[in-house]
Amino acid sequence: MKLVALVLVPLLGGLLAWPLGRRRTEWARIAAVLALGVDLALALSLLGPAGPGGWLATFELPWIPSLGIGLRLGLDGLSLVLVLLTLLVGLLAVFASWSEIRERVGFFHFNLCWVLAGILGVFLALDLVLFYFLWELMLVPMVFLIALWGHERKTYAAIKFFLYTQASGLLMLLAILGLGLAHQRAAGSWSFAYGDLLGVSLEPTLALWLMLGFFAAFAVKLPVVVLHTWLPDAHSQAPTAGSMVLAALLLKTGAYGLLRFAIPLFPDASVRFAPVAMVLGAIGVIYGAVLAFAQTDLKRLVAYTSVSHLGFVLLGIYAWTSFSLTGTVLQMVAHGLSTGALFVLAGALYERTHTRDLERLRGLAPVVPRMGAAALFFALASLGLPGLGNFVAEFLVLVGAWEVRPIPTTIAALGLVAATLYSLRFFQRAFHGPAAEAELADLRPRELTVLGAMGVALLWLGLAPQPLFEVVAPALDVLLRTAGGTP
Amino acid sequence: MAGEALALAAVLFALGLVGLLVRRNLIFVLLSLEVMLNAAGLAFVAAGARWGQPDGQVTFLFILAIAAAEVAVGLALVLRLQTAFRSLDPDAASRLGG
Amino acid sequence: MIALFRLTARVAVVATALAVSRRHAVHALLYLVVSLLAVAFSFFLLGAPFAAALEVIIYAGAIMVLFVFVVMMLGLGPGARPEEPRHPDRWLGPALLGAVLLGELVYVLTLGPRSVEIAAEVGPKAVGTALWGPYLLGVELVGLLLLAGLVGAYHLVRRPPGKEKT
Amino acid sequence: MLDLLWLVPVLPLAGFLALTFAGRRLAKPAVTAIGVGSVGLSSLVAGAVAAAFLGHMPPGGVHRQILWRWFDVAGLRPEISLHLDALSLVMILVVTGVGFLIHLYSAQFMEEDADFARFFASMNLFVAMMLVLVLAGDLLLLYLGWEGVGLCSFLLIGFWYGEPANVLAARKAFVVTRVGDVAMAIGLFILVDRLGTLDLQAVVARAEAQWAPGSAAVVAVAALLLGGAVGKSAQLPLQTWLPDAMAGPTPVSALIHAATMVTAGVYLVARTGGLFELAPSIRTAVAVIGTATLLLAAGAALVQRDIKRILAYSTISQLGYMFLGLGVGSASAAIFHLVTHAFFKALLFLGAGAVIYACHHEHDIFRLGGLRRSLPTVTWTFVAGAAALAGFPLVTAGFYSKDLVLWRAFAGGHFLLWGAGLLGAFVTALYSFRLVFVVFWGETGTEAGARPGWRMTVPLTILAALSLVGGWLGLPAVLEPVLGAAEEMAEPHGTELLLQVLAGVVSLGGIALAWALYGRPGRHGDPVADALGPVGRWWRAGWGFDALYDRLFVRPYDAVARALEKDPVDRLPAAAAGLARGFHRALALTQNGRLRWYALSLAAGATFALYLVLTL
Repeated sequence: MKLVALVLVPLLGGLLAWPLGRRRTEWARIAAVLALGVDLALALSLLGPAGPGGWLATFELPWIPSLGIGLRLGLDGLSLVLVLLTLLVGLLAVFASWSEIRERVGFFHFNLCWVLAGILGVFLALDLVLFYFLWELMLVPMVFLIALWGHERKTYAAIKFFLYTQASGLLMLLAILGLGLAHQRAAGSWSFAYGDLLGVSLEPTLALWLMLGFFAAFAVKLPVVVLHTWLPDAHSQAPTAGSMVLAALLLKTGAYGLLRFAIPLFPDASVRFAPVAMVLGAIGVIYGAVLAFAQTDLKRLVAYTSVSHLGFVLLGIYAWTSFSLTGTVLQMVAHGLSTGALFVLAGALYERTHTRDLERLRGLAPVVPRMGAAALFFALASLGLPGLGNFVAEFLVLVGAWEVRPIPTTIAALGLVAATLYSLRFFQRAFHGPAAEAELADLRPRELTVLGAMGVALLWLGLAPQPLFEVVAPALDVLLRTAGGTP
Repeated sequence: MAGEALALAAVLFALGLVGLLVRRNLIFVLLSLEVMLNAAGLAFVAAGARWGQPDGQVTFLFILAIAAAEVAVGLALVLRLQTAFRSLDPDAASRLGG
Repeated sequence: MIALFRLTARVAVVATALAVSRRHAVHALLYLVVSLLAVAFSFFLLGAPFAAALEVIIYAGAIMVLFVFVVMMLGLGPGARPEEPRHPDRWLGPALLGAVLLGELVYVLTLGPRSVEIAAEVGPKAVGTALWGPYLLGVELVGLLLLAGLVGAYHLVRRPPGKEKT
Repeated sequence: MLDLLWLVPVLPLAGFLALTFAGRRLAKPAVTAIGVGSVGLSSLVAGAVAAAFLGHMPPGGVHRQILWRWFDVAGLRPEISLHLDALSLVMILVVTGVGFLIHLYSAQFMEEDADFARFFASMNLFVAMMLVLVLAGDLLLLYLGWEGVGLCSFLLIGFWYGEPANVLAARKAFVVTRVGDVAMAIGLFILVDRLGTLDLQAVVARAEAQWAPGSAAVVAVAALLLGGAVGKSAQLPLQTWLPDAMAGPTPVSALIHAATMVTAGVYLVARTGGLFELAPSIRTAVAVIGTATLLLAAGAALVQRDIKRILAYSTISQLGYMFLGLGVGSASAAIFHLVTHAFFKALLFLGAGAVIYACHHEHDIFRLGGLRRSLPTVTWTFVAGAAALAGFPLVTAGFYSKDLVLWRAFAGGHFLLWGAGLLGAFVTALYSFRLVFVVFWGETGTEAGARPGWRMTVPLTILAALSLVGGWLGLPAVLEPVLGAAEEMAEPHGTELLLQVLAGVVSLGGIALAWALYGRPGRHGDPVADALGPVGRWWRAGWGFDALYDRLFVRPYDAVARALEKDPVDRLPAAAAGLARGFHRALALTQNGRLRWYALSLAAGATFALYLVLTL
């Protein structure tokens, strides 16, 4: 029952924030904060020893029994970590947009809450039809967030984002139906329950095609290189909260989908596909890093760093070893925090200077020293400085991937040099050089709190990530056992 | 016999079509349309005669009515066109640019 | 009497070809009337006297009159100058074709109907029965269509208020 | 007492935190107290730890302090642990001791700077990270310190970031060393994959048990670790960042780019000596790289005009000697040279800093001159440092340590390397006294302005004393239990003595030549550079490595990045959209409002349909 509440609370919070925002804008913000705060407490209360199969909690209610579709939810360590990340980043996103969003505040928070609810649902759903439903649920409010509160090319970005995700989502729907049909043929009854579909034996070619259907949807979200081009536009055009949610959370649904569905449902096909995926991951690391280096738009630069960082995630997922999966989960969390923080900074800079053009930002360190320090910190996190979460994550991913495939791993490791280049270029371009003459306000206490929370979390993940690993480990063990060892 | 009647219908139809495509004057376009409708009616009547059934003539009646209504509206449009564009060339009224 | 039909058909084709190719609208209409009459005659030969009668009355009569009215209202198109009505160039063709049709008609009337028909006659009674039987809905629809045509035509030619003169 | 070991790195770290979060609100004396005091306290604790360690040697000569477990995944359990043995003890004493002296010196040198607090915060963080590096009991923690010092180096090179050249130098230093770091990281992957641990002791033990000498895995690991060391210690082919790193304040150059950070590579190779012993080919490579670097850098130092660049190339060259020592299997000689080098090179940098401080930031040695009269303390301490660098026989520390390295090379049978090292020693003596004679003798150039106060002269004096007597410390004897004793000397004692005499003669010869060329009054210009002509210009440009790398890596990367800037992959969906738009245009053309055109297309369509019906 708690699981249902976990999804319902933000939905209700959003419904409440909308009308309240018409009366007083602060009320909408407070409603959103309260809903997410309550949800966070709820999620924390689910921490505990894992039950059979690694599940911490499950829920089941029939929905369309004749087709075997049910409201099936389940939470294991992996889901829990991502749920906590979602709520944390969601809360920080509300705070980060406190002064940025001034129009249609109620509707903004409605959309924000509903996106978060969709994401939470995706992390919890254990019925494929329900999963698809929630997958689409998180899409629409996100499109609104970009299209209504975005920057100069917001419509273009929103439509591109919508087309990419929608088209790939339909491929996944086809694959879900195909899988359901295969189950019906084999077992004689319809079912879309995750547990039932896990064991379906498929003809290899069919399995490969169905797997590719899932992969397409998740690859667009992740994003895998070649399918990534919606991301720089969406990220750079979205408002700060939108960019945070996109980078920190929405991309993670792709990784989660691969971990939870694409590989366990089609283990053999995934083994065949793994070399391709790992090479794609390595290419993504380098390609994203080179493009990030070339950008002049601050938010686009950060967006391309996401492509690069999630290349590690893809590499780690398809290496499918204990090391790489643990690293992948940590990378998801750490990337969410570091990139989210960079977007907060980019938003703060934009609010003050009204530009995101790196050619025009220069020598800001003496003007806004706190912002400079924060930018340096998160730029270092993004280049993988040891002591911060991203390093441990990338190290574990690369160690795990090395055991499986050394060559793509080596290429990905070179991405660390490229990451240094773009991180330093970003930091030095904006903050170093001859001192700017502008008078700008330094970070305000609210912004400092948001960034400070993210910074402390990154330090914790970098120096003592063990508690996180212990939450995730049972779930990853189950996944590893389900889909066999290293492919 | 019925075959020859159908051939006649086809020739009349083709003549009407050529007129429709070739003439620029809207009056002639409508006129050609009448010829084509008439040819179609002929085909129906011939078919009805071949089988000795009244259905062909019934359909001819319908065509007749349609032709009458069409001509009424069409000629009204011609009048409007003339007042608006001072021309009977339908291309003069092409504002739907591609 | 296949020969009779063929002759009628030739008259129809020639008249139609001339109708669509005349420069002058009134001439074209004259040829078209001939063409319609020829088709009406062929209906008669095909054993459909009711259709033939309607063809003459409605097509060659009513619709053509409508055309003529419109042509007159438009001021006779390109050749708008006053014309010599008795000039043989203008009426000779239609008259000749019409004479052929008249000859056929006289021939048929003197010979008697039985021997002329090519197909078995389907009389007005059978058509009427069919119309009010299975095609009743179609008749109603056609009625509505005609009403719509009437309203539409009226609406279209009505001068917009405020604009008194063209 | 040993349990207080954790305080050694934590104290500077606390200083860093205090200065970062409160530095802007503190008065300068408070900043000085925190910045210098934290390192001073740390050096006192290090001294106490050393006394306790040497007074009561723990079993096995190793003291371990586990602070907490970093993580535990699939059998890999790196710990945040401190590992104290003779090697790390020597290193922490050098880092905290020399570090403290340089901090004290900086208190005056940087006094006028607006960002006083930021400077000390970065310096403290550097000391903390360096201590983590040398105390780490686990290669992953070592890597943390390794990258941490790189970061501080970046921050301090770019300390005066108002100047674009400094910003670029900082970035270059970080990126070039990161190339080496990535190689090292890959080496760590192999270690985890094959040995399942990164614990320093376990790695060496398991490597010896599991890998045959010269097997592919151990060669790969050693080569990759060497890559990291080469980057950090500015050896060929990754040496290009160090001369540019002189953009930082001079105390930074003294601390980071002479005494401590750049020697981290030497430390790493010494620390993982067990692996290098299993990979003899790579160990030879270490010696060859070291020798090549020492010759190249000495040549470059000979023709520089910027006082700090001379010292930078000299540092590269001296690091080459340490690598030579490591490569011929005598880590203790290398570490000995590391320690004496830390003393005399820090001294030389601080002396150079004092000159620069006094002479209005004049870097060109040929515009200086005759400073002997106006800056006596600086002059004599500088001469002591230069003598140590040149290996002036018997009375300087540099003579003993360099001679030990050369002797071990000779004794190991590497005659060619020995000969090259001797040639390097000659050039070293020549360029170090060229510097001394040009700057302190001859006609007066730029007038000395500000006189260095006690906070600058005291560190200079202490370091000068250490540069002279440091050779009698007997460090190799302390280190040999950890680093392994050198093989039994095949040659009789007499040969060693003979070689020492030879080295002394070479050194004195270099100094004499320097006097002949630069010391006598009435000198004009730069005879050596003039004699070398275009070769000299080539050497001055660092043997053209910068230009080469610029062509090979920087520009191609830039070009690729610029070519990709608009993301060519984005053309793909744009092409799909373009296709749809083109299709739309084509269809829209048919929607032209021409009635007869519609009729024609209708007729054509009907005809086509009819044709299909009739033929199919």
